[in-house]
Amino acid sequence: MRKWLIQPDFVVERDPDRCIQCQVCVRQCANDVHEYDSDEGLVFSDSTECVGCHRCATLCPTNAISIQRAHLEFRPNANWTWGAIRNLYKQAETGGVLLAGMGNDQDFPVYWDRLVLNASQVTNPSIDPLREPMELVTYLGRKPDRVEFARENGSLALATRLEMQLELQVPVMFSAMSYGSISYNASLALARAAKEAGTFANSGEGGLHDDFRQYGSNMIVQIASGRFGVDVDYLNAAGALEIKIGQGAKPGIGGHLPGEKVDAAISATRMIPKGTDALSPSPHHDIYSIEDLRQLIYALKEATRYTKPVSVKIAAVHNVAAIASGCVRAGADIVAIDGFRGGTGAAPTMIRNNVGIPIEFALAAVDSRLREEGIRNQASIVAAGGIRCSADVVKAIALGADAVYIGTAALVAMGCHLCQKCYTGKCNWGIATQDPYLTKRLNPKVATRRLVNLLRAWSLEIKEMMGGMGINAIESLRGNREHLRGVGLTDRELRILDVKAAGE
Amino acid sequence: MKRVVAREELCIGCRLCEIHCLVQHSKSKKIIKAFRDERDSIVPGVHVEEKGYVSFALQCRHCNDARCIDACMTGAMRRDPETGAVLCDEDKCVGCWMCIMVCPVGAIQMGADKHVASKCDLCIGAETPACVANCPNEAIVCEETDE
Amino acid sequence: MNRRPYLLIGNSAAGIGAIEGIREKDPVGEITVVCKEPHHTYSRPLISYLLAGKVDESRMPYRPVDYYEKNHVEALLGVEATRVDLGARAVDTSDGCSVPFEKLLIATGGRPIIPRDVEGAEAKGVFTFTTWDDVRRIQEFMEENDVTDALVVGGGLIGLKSVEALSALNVRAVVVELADRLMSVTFDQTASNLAQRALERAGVEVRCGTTVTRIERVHGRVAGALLRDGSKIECRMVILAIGVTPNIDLVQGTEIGADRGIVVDDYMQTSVDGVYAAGDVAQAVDLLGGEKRPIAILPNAYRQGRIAGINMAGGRRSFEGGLAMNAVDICGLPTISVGVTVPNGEDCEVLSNLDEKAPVYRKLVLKGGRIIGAIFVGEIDRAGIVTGLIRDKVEVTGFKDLLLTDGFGLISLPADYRKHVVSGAGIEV
Amino acid sequence: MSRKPDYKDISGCAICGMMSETGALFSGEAIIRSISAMHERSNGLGGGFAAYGIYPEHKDHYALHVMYESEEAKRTASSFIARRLNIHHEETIPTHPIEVIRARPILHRYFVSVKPGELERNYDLSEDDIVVEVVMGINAGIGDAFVFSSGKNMGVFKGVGFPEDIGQFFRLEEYQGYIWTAHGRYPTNTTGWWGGAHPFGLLDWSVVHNGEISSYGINRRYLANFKYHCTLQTDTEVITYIFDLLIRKHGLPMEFACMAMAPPFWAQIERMPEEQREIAKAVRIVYGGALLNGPFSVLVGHSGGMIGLNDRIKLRPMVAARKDDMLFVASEEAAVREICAAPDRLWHAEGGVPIVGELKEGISAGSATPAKDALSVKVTEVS
Repeated sequence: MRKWLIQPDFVVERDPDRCIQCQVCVRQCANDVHEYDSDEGLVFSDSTECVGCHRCATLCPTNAISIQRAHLEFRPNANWTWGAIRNLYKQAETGGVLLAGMGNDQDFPVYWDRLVLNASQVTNPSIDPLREPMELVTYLGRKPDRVEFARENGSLALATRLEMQLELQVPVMFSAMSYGSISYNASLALARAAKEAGTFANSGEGGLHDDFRQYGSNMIVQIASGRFGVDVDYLNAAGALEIKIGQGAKPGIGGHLPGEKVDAAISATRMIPKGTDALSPSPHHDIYSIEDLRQLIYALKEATRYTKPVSVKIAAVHNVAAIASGCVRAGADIVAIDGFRGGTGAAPTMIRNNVGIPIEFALAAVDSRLREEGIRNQASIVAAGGIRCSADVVKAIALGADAVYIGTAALVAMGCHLCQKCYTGKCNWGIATQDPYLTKRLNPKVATRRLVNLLRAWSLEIKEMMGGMGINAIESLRGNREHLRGVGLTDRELRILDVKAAGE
Repeated sequence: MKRVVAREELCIGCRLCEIHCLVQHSKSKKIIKAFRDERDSIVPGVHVEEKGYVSFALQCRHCNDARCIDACMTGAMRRDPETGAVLCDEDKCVGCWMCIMVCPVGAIQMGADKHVASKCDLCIGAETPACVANCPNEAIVCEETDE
Repeated sequence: MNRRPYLLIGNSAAGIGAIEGIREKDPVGEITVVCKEPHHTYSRPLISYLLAGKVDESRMPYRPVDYYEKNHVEALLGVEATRVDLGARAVDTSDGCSVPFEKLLIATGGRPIIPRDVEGAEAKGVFTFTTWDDVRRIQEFMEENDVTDALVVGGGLIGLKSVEALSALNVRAVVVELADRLMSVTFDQTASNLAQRALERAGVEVRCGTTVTRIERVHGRVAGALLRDGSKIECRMVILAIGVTPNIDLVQGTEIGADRGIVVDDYMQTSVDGVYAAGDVAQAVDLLGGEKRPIAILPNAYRQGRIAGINMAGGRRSFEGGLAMNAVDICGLPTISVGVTVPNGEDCEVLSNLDEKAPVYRKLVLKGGRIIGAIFVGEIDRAGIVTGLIRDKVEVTGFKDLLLTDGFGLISLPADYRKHVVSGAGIEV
Repeated sequence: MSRKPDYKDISGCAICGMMSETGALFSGEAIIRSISAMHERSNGLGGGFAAYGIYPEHKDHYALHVMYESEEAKRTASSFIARRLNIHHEETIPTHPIEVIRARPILHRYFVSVKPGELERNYDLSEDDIVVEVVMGINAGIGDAFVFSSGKNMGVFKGVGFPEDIGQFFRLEEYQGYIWTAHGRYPTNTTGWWGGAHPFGLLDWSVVHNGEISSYGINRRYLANFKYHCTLQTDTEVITYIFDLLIRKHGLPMEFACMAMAPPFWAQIERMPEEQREIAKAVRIVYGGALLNGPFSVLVGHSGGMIGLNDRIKLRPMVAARKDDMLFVASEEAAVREICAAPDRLWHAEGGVPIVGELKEGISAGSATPAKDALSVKVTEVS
């Protein structure tokens, strides 16, 4: 059936003076927007299927292509917006749930942008990170409240044995993105970059391809509700384990990797038959309560002989502080909180756009809550969901995060253009696809380099910002909300963030 | 010497290498002009082969044991002593096609005018061959070899 | 007199190949070249282009003019080697000298075959066509005698290239070929027909299945020719291009073993230690058949010379065997033929396609799942890949359907082989 | 107290301190001279001293120095104190009228001990803990009252003014102590408030400090995990609590407590021998919240000695000197030379390396006779 009420999202414009009919665009568009007419000797474009991914425009050697938002305007209506109307058309035609990729794209306030950072002036010196050491090393994991010493043969010896900690050279890790939701090359690049940069990549719930096990010491492997790819070797191959309870993009919702993406390699990695849908249930069916979670945490610790920190990842929902506290008390060494901007390969649009809370509030609430309860040392906090730049990282750490996860930012570093069509499997950038035509487009070496560059650049910026504050060790920034001020926030928001207003 | 290495697992079949090869060997070296004026008079030295999702850019391998040099009856095909590149002197070539006959990778073509052989010259003089510099996926890379 | 480390007899592709082979291994050892012809090394196949006026003399050199100097070669040009004295390990030369050697290469090439049963072949205006001097003689004769029509005897490579040159000079030319078709050794009937058509389009008359029996003379000059079929040809000049035979005079009566050519082993060494032979004079192993036979083609000559040179200088490189092949542009029609182009047994399989109009003709001869011969006419761009498959004796059964398709290329080959070929010189794909 | 600040206090400072490691007692005259040599480092908005060994007659009782803005506050606080503590003696802190010292609060001191019943009721708390709870209860809960000293046999004396004036005001030349520290303040953003002057004291900890701790926000929140409520918005308060937490509560040896506050860089830790590395790593990992970042030089006094510590990249000045049994630490060399013209050794403190003065083992305060020439001042022999 022709989708006759749905107009194109974009208009592809081709400058005839610049187009050399080289057909690069034709060859690069997986949506068949461009076509070469050999009779005419000309390339034509049909915008109907254009997703605005810019692949053609980016590769066009003469910059002949530009992509605009469709000009078709509805009568202005603050309530019945263009998007709302389109969704209705779509649903009227398909009768299905609206799907979307990536994170919440709605016009909610971005609280990072309403927080500003401090810098030293006169009364104390800023520190030049190019001349002085500037330390970003971060340890994630459960820490005792105190270090105890014993006297041995007249000298002091350490009596406290620290539990296993993850050592991060930069407090930025790659979020859970499964092999399956993203391509082999993308997964490989994330793992390699994590190793090269001294941080961690998260396997997501897709298991761990044999090729990636060599990067295991820089990987966090997920145990999600589908338990894909989980066996004892999987657990032991990793640096840390993460029980995925929820995801910011779709709290309360499971996952679904369609069977057509489950090729031989993915089937082997996920330990499911080739061609079958990989369905992750909404809840873990062995976790219906916090005490069930504790059992799983300790089952995992037993399985790995207490050598790996166990993280619990939860979506930022209304009661996140209490939930996080429960996780810590259940034995989580790390609590990862995924805010409502967190990305996904596919989520029901309504869920993605309407469920969950901003990470800024969730993070502030969790950190404060754990401190109030005197258990902040017992677990590290990882903030995720919408971290876009190094300043966001600094703000997150100042709010109380030990480290952050980046997903979308990492994908963008690899080339993602946020067209939000991950769920179609036709990612023109070779990231969220298993189509061999497309996966080749991501050179893992290039992607690795770009990711490492990103972390390097952010490290330099974080160091500059810290130096400006007169801080030379990241632990002095962590939870240091004195270095944050709010701009344009209500008293209540300030109170929840426990941040003073600018000028205070 | 410099070698151009093509990685088929990374070639995305965009053919930008061919396009930029043509531009590099055009008079103006300006892409729009080159395509307008010289598209039919230049045969790119690099050629993308495609079959299904496999593709790769192929150009002269500048073989150590270059059969085209053996076969060249005029001495037009020669190895540049400085770069080690196998070059075809178009002033000497008479278009006997011996080189085409013996090139095991099929990397030598008849020139656009069908009078002389045309092949990759590693963009002698340029810092990086155009195909390498313009491959968006680094599927064509330049490597230095000991030889 | 000092013993010369390397003495090379012959200054063409094989001799030059030897110089370059020696220099790969030994940058300094003195090399002496002796050659009957007085010219700087020149491209022999270019003589037809020179005659046609498509190239001038400045383009004749096969290697740059400072080549000998740069490679520390003493070139004794216009000096003929007259005798090899194996006892003294020296070569006597026409200027009365004797040049002692450590290692000797005989690359005396081929000699045009003069048919014995042609009456009047001694007439003025009858030429062979293998050397630069032949061109000069022909040009001189044509100028003096205002030649407007000519007969070319032999429809092989030399014959066709000479007739092409003549027609480029607006000489009305007739070519006669004893066999039933042109290029009978390397072409099949279809390819011959296409070649004939190209020649005829250029104004050349082709007469197959016959030959010349008598050359008519007036005052000792060519005045016409009588063919075996009784017809007469008006012509003022005759070029005999029946073929070449290895020029083995020098080794006759020596210990150096010769058959049709000088017999060499896999290292291009003759039966005598330290004495090598290469090029058209050599009788080396045939890649496909495995027997030893002379293959008078330039790529072979250069390669054999180079391998001989490497081995003379202490290296150890073997010759993988000669492969008969030729690339000829016949009046603008590019052609390539490789190996066995006409099935030589019942177990052969032929794949071909033909577009008469274009014309494009491709043909492969397969035996035992391997390609043993190929013809390309009209479109030749990826022919070398097939040559490679023949040379490497690659089993092609699995992809033979692709061999003659338009998109044929390396990509059509099995990944392993493709990568092997591309990485042949230590390159990773 | 109405002027307890609710924003971060920032000030530049002069600090100095001196101790006899043999426990010899000497008067406050020397420390006043020493701090006044650095007059230019203060701006008259705060000065103070801590002295150890000054209350031998009450040495088993906590000496609470309290300032009041009103008589009502004094009444409220006194009864608050009396609820959990026995008051053995109380009096107005003797002062000497000085013209430049104005708007002084009511200054009062109590010598107290914990009521036995309190200890029984709070079996998980020590005497010290209960005293701290009382102090925090007053400071956080009673507006116009502020406890500024709470140790045994020691006292903090401070106020708004130049330190030499404050010293005179409190008649310090009349006290005999074996450790003296002093502070001259240069606040940049608060008008003087007596409680905001330094040293800051808790139990027998006294801290004088020069610098600005850029990690303040997290240090403070870290301390909140352990029920320390910072009311003063000063770095000194935070440093005091950290010392109290690490040493008194967690029992860390002094060197590791100092390591927690000014730890070696990771790169340095990597180069340490294994055992030491493990310790340093554990200390850094566990005590990240106690790391003091930013410029500081700090002098901490306690009954057992005196510690000077610089931030790990040494962004503030600190010199130390020894002469016989005397240890001197000061922001500037002049302050040392003023009172000890020819020290045996004088050196600049290294970043992160503590300068430790310890009362010699087996020696209790005042039991020894100080070397006569250790100080170029008059040393009063113990009577």
